[in-house]
Amino acid sequence: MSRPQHRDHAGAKLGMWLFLLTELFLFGGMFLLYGAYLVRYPREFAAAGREMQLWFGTVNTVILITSSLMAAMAVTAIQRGGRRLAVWLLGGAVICGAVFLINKYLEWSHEFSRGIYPGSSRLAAAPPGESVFYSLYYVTAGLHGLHVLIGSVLLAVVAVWAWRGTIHAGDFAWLENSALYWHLVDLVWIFIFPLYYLIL
Amino acid sequence: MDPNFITTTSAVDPVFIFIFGVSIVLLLGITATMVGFVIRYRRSRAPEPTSRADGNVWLEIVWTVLPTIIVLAMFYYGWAGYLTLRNVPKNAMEVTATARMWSWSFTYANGKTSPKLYIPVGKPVLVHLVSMDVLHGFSIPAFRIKRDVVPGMKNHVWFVAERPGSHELFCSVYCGLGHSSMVAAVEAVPEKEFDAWLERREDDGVKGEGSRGRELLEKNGCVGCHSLDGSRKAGPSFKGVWGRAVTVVTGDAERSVTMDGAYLKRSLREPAADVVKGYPPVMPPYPNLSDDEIEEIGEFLKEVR
Amino acid sequence: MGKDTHGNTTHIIGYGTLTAVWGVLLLLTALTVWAARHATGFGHVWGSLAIASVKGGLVIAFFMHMRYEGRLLRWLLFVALVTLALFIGLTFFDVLYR
Amino acid sequence: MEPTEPTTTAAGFWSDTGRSGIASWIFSTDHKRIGLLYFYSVFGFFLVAVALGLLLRIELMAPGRTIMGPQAYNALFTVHGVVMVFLFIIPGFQGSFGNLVMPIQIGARDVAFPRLNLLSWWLYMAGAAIILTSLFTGGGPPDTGWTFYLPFSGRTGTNVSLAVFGVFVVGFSSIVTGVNFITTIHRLRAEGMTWGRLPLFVWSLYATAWVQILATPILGITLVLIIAERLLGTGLFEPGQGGDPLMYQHLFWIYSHPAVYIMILPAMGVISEIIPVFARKPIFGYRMIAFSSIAIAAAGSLVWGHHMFTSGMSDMAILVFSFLTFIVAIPSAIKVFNWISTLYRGSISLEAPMLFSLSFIFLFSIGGLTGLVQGAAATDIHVHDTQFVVGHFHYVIFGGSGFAFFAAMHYWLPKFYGRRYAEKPAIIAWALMFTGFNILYFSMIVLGLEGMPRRYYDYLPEFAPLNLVSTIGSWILATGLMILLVNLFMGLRSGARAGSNPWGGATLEWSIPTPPPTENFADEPVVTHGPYDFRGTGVP
Ligand code: HEA
Ligand code: HEA
Ligand code: HEC
Ligand code: CUA
Ligand SMILES: [Cu+2]
Repeated sequence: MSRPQHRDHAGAKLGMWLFLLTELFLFGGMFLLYGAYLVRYPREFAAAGREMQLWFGTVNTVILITSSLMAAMAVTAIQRGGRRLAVWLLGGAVICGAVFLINKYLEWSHEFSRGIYPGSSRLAAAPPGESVFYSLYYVTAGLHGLHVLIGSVLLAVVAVWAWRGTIHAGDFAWLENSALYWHLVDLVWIFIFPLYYLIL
Repeated sequence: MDPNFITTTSAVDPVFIFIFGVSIVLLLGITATMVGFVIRYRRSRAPEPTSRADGNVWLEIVWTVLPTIIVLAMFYYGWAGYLTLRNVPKNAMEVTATARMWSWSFTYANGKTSPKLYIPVGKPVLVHLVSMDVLHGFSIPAFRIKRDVVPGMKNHVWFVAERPGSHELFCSVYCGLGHSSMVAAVEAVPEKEFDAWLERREDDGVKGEGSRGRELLEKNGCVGCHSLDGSRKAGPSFKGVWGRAVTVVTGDAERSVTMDGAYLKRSLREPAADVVKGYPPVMPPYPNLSDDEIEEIGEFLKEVR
Repeated sequence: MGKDTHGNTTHIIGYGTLTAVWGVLLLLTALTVWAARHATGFGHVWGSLAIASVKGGLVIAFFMHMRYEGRLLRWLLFVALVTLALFIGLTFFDVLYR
Repeated sequence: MEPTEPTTTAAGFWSDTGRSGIASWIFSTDHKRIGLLYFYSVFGFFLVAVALGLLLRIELMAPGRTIMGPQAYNALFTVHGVVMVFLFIIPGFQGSFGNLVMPIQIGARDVAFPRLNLLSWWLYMAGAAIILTSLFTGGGPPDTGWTFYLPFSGRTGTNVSLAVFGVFVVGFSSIVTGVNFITTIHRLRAEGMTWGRLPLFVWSLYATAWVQILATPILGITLVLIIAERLLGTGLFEPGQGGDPLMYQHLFWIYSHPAVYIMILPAMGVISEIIPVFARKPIFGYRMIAFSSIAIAAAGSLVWGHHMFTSGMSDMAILVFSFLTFIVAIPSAIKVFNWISTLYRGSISLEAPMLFSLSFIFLFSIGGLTGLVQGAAATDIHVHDTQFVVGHFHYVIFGGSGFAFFAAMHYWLPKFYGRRYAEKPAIIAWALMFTGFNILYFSMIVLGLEGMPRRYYDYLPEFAPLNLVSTIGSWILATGLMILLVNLFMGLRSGARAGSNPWGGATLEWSIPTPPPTENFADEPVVTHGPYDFRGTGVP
């Protein structure tokens, strides 16, 4: 292209929001299934929900909310010209993401050791609704975990760019959009948490 | 029979006539207008457009309101007709249709099973739909009825035959290899004949009639995939199968086995272990058949020559 | 509308506001856990969903800057949420009446 | 499949020498090059699937085995459906003509995210490659039907998981295009290009893009769940494990019904472009047509349940979905009436694009009216899963979207190649296709009414005569399509030059040189009149 591409910050943000909406619908499909099966198996869902490890869920909620805060502050920091601060904050958010995943790993290993996983003999013997509950949980949380992973990588890359100065107070669309993505990941978890861990 | 008796056919056909009638009028009207305009205003006759009109509020209102009225009428009749299909008459006779890959079997109140659906003329029939494996569809075009047969779900249809005759029952939902051969006959017979049939034990000429083995084959849908007359269906025919050497694929290796009691049992318990060469591994396992029952099947197979 | 949506996000949200929102989010988390522990019956499914919605609203409004965005983005979000609600709602015409 | 450069008219965007050879195409971010890439890939898959369709017809020519066994037949209609739907008609308009024309029509230099645009083509090709791989590896081509209904698709031994994954990737590409187009239409309109002056093709793409981004993710999760079901045994739709097969159908159709409007809306946009140009008269009811595109997209997202009338869904849901289905018919009717009014007192020239457009109206009306038969609860019970449905959707998909695609090829490709095709063979091809089409698919409608189910490899003797007629129709159609292709591509290579405005159109793409330069516009245009204001555009 011979002519300079003009930078369209608002356009980039519009595109990002549209994409976030598609992510919302991806999880929306899982929430739809959840609702339908909750109506059918209220008792089994409650029984299965009691087996979930509330402690892990709560800690992970706090971690994600905190990392979301850091991502939001990073945007403020870059707007105010505090590039170094932004890099630190982003680093913090990434670490939170990693801790979240480690927690998830520990939680899942524990569940597996108790024989709670799709197709396990324990679930095959349990009432059918419980197996549905855990299958929904594994697919939803697995998908969410994948998003945490992608989001962490994204934030890490953006942090490097901010460090190098490619991202600065004049052009921070990438940072802003990655933060938006990270908030979406948080947002989805905010709904997963009560639906799966608190349904007593 | 009650003359103003509502049958499923008489509930659905008027809706067809109404919708098709309106549609044909619309289609002809639209096409005629279009072709008329094209002829009248073709460029050789009308070198320049004689109007620059680009809209008219009243016309727009007309062709928003008009279709609305038309479609609401169609919706209403469609729904009313459908309600008839769902309101089962109280005195209906109950039959259970069991669908499996790829055969039908019908069970009557007295426990009799049959691969054909016999029904008495003039008496509403309520059919309960049961699937042993995947989705199937219970469809009898002659009576305008259709309902999916969903595993783990209670579905039903009802219909009534006005006169004697035989009709086809199709499996309407795609269910794999033998989908198109999952066709059964519906025989509407006078009530007396039907009652007699219901009490009789079957005898259609093949050896081993009335044996438990044959009943088991029919009840479990084996005959949907294995013929008794040597023709090839989804699986090898049972004709002359006993004692014959068959080439099977075990894992990746081919070997030869003789059809005997042990092999029959393995075929039923772990059909995927030895797969007859040239056939797809689609036979389901039958953990519910007891050893005794398998033996009876074996006894019957010996007879099928 | 046309090109009236040009221009960058000039609004900067202060650290104080963000931290306050964070605090409220943590409080709400505590509340929902507490409620789940102590409430009985299925009414609390709606309760915890309501709390989650408030939390989600806060994240969208402040962390995601929606409070300070133009009409267009708000409309997008609104349309999407309504559509999702309709998808779920219409499915329930089947689920609830079967 | 690499587009061949017209040797003598090497000009405009063809002569952009950033890179050379094939790299100048497959790494180009120019919307016109990406448009042509899409066009050739999409059309290539169309030809493959068409060949499969012909094989299907040959098998059905007579009862019993004709040329293949049941397994092959089942795989064939599955692959035919999957390729036609996911690789041809859904990405078709957006990817090819949307990319080629839309940015020019709104007076932009390119789309909002040119690199994402290229990514979307790559994703499309990757998904297509995965789908094709699935045919030749593992358990062989999937045999589930394009609807992948569980629990069957969870149990069959064929290569369903890989094919489904390919569709997932294609869906992602569709989302990327949708995001790109909405942003482009919001952000990059030239000065004076108000929403009220947007060409109707752009309006239809805008509505389509919304359907794409709001419905496709649901397909995404549905496909993920099929794979989970097969690989992890999640059992979410497996009755034995507490699942409900009907929930799968809900999820699938929440996407796949709106998807049929992804297929038809841009086609309607094309028709709305062509009819006023060839009648040389402003389109009648611009606002209503634009609005009805949005209305179809919105209401069309809420009617998916009409595919499930016999499934055992609750009667309440049938009431609601049947009602909503009829509501979507209204905006379609509005469009048809407005198109016809546009002809009134115009000056109509019957060239190939116009012939295809007028036959679109006829065929789409038949397709749509048979749709009404299926929307009514009572009648759908009889025709559901019969050849009637097959007839219906070929009328709307092929008679509608397909014919509009051919119209668009004749209408726009000369603009990008700088050369024209011969008119006579184009008209002969059209006549053959139109005749063959009706013979082929009208027979199916009748067969369906007589009760012949769909996806039937074998059928009863009483259905034989009409099946034979139908197969003969497919050969007539095929002959026409061959003539069309040969004529079009010979013309584009070496036909007469097309001026910058061969048809006398008033939208922006006709105001720039032929073929368009890489930058489209030397200076950003300022739009001062509507898209169908033909005063001032000379006679071609
Ligand atoms: C391009 C694709 C396309 C389009 C545009 C449509 C348009 C419509 N479709 Fe179709 N449909 C499919 C593709 C499409 N469909 C496919 C692929 C399937 C099968 C899927 C499968 O199972 O494999 C299907 C199946 C299908 C079914 C399920 C059938 C079954 O399985 O039992 C139904 C049921 O309601 C239906 C209805 C409609 C309706 C009401 C419209 C309406 O939008 C039509 C509106 C148009 C008109 C009404 C005609 C034009 C207007 C006039 C002529 C003016 C006069 C009109 C009035 C006064 C009303 N379609
Ligand atoms: C865009 C959509 C589209 C298009 C254009 C077509 C086009 C055709 N389809 Fe269709 N079809 C579907 C989408 C489409 N189809 C779908 C979604 C299904 C449902 C699948 C399912 O049930 O899961 C289906 C199912 C379907 C069936 C039903 C199978 C069954 O239920 O048993 C049949 C049967 O005849 C059929 C036939 C045809 C034919 C003959 C064509 C003709 O249009 C083809 C016309 C042929 C030509 C015009 C020939 C041109 C020839 C050449 C150019 C030569 C090329 C040669 C080489 C490449 C070597 N199709
Ligand atoms: C879904 C179709 C299907 C059903 C139902 C079915 N089978 Fe089969 N059967 C097959 C196929 C296909 C084969 C060949 C491949 C294989 O060996 O697995 C086969 C193989 C066999 C064999 C080995 C045949 C030989 O020639 O070596 C026996 C015995 C058998 N089936 C018995 C039965 C019995 C008894 C039943 C019912 C209780 C039954 N089958 C139900 C499809 C089916
Ligand atoms: Cu059983 Cu199709
Ligand atoms: Cu539909």
